[in-house]
Amino acid sequence: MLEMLLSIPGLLLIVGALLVPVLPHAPRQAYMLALIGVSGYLTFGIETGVHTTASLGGLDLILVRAEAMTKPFALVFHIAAALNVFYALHDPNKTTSAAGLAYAGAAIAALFAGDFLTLFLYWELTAITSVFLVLAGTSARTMNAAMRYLLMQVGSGVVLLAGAGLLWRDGTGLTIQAVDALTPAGLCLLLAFGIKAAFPLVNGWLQDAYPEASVTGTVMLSAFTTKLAIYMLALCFAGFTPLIYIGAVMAVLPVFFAAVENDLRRVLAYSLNNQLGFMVIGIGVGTQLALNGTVAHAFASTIYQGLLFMALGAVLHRTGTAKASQLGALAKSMPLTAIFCTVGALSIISFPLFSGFVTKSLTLGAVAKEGYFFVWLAMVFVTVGAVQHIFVKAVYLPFFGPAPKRVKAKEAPLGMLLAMGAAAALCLGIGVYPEPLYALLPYDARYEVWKAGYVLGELQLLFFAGLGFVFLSLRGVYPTAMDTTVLNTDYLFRRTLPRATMAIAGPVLRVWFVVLAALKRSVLQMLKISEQASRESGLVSGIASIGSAAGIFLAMFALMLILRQVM
Amino acid sequence: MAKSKNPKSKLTPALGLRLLAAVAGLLVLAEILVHRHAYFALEAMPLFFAGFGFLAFLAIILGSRLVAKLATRPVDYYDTPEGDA
Amino acid sequence: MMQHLPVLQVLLPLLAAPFAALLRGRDLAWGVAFITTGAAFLISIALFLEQRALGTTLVYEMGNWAAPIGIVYVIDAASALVLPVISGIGFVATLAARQLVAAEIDARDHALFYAAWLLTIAGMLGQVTTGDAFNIFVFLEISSLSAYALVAMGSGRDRRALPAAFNYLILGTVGATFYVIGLGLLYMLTGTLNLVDLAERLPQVEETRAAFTAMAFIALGLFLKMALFPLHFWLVPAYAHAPSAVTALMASTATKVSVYVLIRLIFGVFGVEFPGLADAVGLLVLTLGIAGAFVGTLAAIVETDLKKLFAQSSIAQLGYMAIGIGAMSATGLAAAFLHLFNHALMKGALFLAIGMIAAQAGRATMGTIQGAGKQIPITMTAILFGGLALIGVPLTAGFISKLYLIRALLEQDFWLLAGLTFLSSALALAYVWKIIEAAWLQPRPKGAPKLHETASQYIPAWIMVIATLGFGIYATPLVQAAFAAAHVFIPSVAGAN
Amino acid sequence: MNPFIEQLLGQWNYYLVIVLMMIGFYGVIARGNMVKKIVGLNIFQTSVFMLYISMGKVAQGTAPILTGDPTTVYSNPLPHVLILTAIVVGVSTTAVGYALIIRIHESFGTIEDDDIIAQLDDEEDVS
Repeated sequence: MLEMLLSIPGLLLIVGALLVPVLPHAPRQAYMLALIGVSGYLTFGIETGVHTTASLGGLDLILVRAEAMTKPFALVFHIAAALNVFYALHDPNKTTSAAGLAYAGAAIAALFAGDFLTLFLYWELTAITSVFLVLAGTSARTMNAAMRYLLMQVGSGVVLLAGAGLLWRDGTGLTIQAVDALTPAGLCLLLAFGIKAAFPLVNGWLQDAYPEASVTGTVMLSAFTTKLAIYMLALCFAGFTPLIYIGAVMAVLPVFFAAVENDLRRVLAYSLNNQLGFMVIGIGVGTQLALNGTVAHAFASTIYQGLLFMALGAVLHRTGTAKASQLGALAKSMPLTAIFCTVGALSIISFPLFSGFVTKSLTLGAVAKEGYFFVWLAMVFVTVGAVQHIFVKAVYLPFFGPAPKRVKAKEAPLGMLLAMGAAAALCLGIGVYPEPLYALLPYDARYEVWKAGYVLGELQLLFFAGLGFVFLSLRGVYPTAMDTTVLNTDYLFRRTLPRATMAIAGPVLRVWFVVLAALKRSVLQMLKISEQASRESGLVSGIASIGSAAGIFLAMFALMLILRQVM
Repeated sequence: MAKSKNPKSKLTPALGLRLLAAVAGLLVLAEILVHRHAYFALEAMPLFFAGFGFLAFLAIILGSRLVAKLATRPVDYYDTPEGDA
Repeated sequence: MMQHLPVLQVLLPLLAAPFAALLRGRDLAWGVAFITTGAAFLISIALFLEQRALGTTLVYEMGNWAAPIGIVYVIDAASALVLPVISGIGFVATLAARQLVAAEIDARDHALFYAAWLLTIAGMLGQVTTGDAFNIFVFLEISSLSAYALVAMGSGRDRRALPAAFNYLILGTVGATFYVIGLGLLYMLTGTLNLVDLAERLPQVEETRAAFTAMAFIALGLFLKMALFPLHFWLVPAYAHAPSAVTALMASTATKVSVYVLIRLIFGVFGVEFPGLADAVGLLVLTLGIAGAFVGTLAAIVETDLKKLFAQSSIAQLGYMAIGIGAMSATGLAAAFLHLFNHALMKGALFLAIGMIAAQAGRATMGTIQGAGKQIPITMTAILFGGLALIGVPLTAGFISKLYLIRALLEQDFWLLAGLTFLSSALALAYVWKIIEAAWLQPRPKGAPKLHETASQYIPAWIMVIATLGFGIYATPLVQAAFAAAHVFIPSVAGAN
Repeated sequence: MNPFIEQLLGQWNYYLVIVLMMIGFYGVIARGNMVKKIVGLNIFQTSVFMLYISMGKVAQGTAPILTGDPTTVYSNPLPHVLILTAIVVGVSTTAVGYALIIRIHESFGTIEDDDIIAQLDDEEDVS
């Protein structure tokens, strides 16, 4: 049993998580860190190829298989899990830490799954464990948001199962490999991964559920589900060109929504959405460079996106609100958080010397090399968008901008600072010296980032975008944040769908009730008749029926004789 | 690139603006000295990135205005019991 | 002494009856009845074991007269299976009768009651053991006449017992007389009345119309005695208004004996290949059987008086036995024997339990048992198990017989019939649920008298319940015995059971 | 003689049996009075006795009662014996029937089917 526990990556965390609620606070943190450490060491040692298989009712399952791109994902998942533990040091809530650990374990195990059935198991496990993180939220809307989140996640699992079933039926076997997207099975899988990768029209749950989770919950959520989906898309649909345009739409649209959204954690959720867009574009292009770009970007994004969520989580933790309209001048009371948040922002807008620069450029370069001009232009446009909704809106204004009213705040607790510090260091480290990350990438394709012309172009782009902001605010035209609900694609599931079903169901229900009433009347009628028949004088069990009984007797006799003649 | 508006700090608004202008000038000058390998014709245009950065920012704010008008609802929109799914 | 068992089986109760009639003292007559039925039960078990051990047919010649001339008592696999049922139920019913009779019949008539009681049991045992056709008629009349008297004894408490008994008498006699007419025709054709002899001589004359008419007369007479669907009108009032002990005894045995006699004659004497039997009679029996199943169950759903309710359900269950016979196959016959056996157990349990309630409360209706689940839980649970067995819930004997019945039908490709059988037994759920709901889910009405239960009251019912569950869980010996009985009439094709 | 008459003469006893049987049956079915039903039943049973006895008749055979003279020809004794038993059964059935009728008359005051049914219905309506 122990041998199996250690051989399957992630299982150690899942099973270990069961013990978490039992331990008191301090030893629990140490225990979790130890588990993550051991699991990291074990997973890092796994070479590519199939390791353990099992058979279940005639189906041969590949429990552990490492692909070229599994290692970076596994590594970043472990880093994220560790950062989450530090970040939640102050949080006494046992269920979130246990659920978070199990969630990380499930995601890691899913990375190593070799066939769709095992993947389905862990896929659902991530859904179920992550729901607890959303449920830990404190706002009134948490319960409904959690249920909608669960519906979408489990829905994606079911579609995945359908796809696996179709694959099995076609006889192509269940092992995870490149899938032709235009077959029914392929479409199912694309939709399943698409839901969790926040494709357009099905991304509503990301912006709906993440901001409703608890302070630590959102940080944990932001790391695993979406990146796991990107990993699966990269494995199965690399080079599927329509993905490029899906990615482009995923990248561009959230920029406008993020600009209007007031809750900064929801702004970050939109930003997460457009980062995923970048990765999907990379998968769509499908060249080795593009895939390298996607993996590197996923790696870096998990960290700097996590850092931003941590910083704003700290702000929410200290000030009780994450609304842009209520935040300002926090740098004085939360200096360190401000600095770390700025590092995160610089990374996300791919400012030179920061992690975003060295990773996003790979994808950008791949797209440019393949000659997709409009997609390239969109990606540059989105970078400017990031400047606006992250650098200006989520960092500059709340920390350095004017405070609408006196916001009382203290510096973030030590655990949070440690986590943010480590993440910031990583962002800076990767930005300055990306070689170790490049070594981890699946292919050898490289993109020379440190060319003077390219750096200059990047600096000009970012600086003049900043000037745009200065220009608008000097003219007093820059829009101030208003506290409104920004409609997103989850509107489809929360309003359009219910209204449509009621429109159809209404008349059907009315007809049904009419039929039911008629049915009941006829049954009562029949009962009354048979009630009458079963009285003493009635035929069924009455005494009077002797004359007729004898008559029937004779009739039966005649019948038998006739039957003899007829048959 | 923090443009600090903190009164206590030495940077007064006027000084700040002059600093920004100086950096902008530097970047424009660098454009001439440095050759940039461009994949697309438009990209090869001098100061393309600077102009695009500025205009893109304005376009985003304009776009956000449109979204604000069309796709925003009062804060408690989803809390009203119209059968919140 | 061992070889005299077949005749002792019948003689004992027959002689004990007049003896019981003379004993006027308290419970003396009951004592005689108890001992006699106990002895009869032991004898029947001994016979069963002996027959199973030997594997052949035990023949006992009365007065050492050889077969065609003398009357012989025949114990073969079939009668060996049915005898313990009749005597077993008789014994347990007698055990319960002490309480029931004391409550429902005044002391003066006790002796006579037990005399008639023993006579009806003797008559039934006689019908099963005898190997002579006319002798069957004599025992048939013995048991029927005493049954009419027993039913009429219910008039002490419910005057409707009298017209019910009268109608039962009229129809019973008509049925028996039809049987005699059929016998007469057979005797004219073959010159013999011994069942085995008849079976040998019949093939030469089976093409004649007289033979078929004889078969029609006999079959019809027995249909009526067995209360097959359109001819069942006498059964419900008779069982409903008879004393509770009588209902318990009759419901589990009387009609079953007629089913056995029908099988013995139709399959034993006429044989499956008899011209016109399979298609004319077989078809008729099947249709009447399934019709009876539905009519009985639907009527039971509507019924409020518990005795009437389960009498109606008896008609339905008899329908299933008829279907087993109508299937005209070894499995069908085995299913009929199984259901004959299991139904006796189920109905015994039900009517003994209901008898206890009726004895206390006068009439056992849905009203009397409303909310009784808490007052008399043990008795009500016995009724519950009986009901579940009626539906054919797995782990009860009912399930086993339904299973083989449906299997028999499927073998003959009667798909529709199998479906209908399943549906009608599912329908039975309605009236069982009706009782459960009334007993457990509804509160006890305010003024309702308090029901109480003592061990001596519910033990007989629980003996039957335990038997029902026992044979439901470990049914293999019973199934083998049933198939052995079936193969007496339809020899098993090699391999197929 | 045409075959029909010949057959009729040859088996007149069986026709008689059938006629008696139908008369008896009619009595049971059509008449509401219980006594008439019992009488009908008796007629019906007598027709059966006729059937058995007539089938056992041996030409010039006398009743199967030993006369001591070995040369006498007897009819077939078996049907006679059977019918002896059947007569006993018939008589006892009639006895029980009449006993019931007396008790019914005591408790219902009538022996007409319809009246009894009417009383029972009223009683049922009351309860």
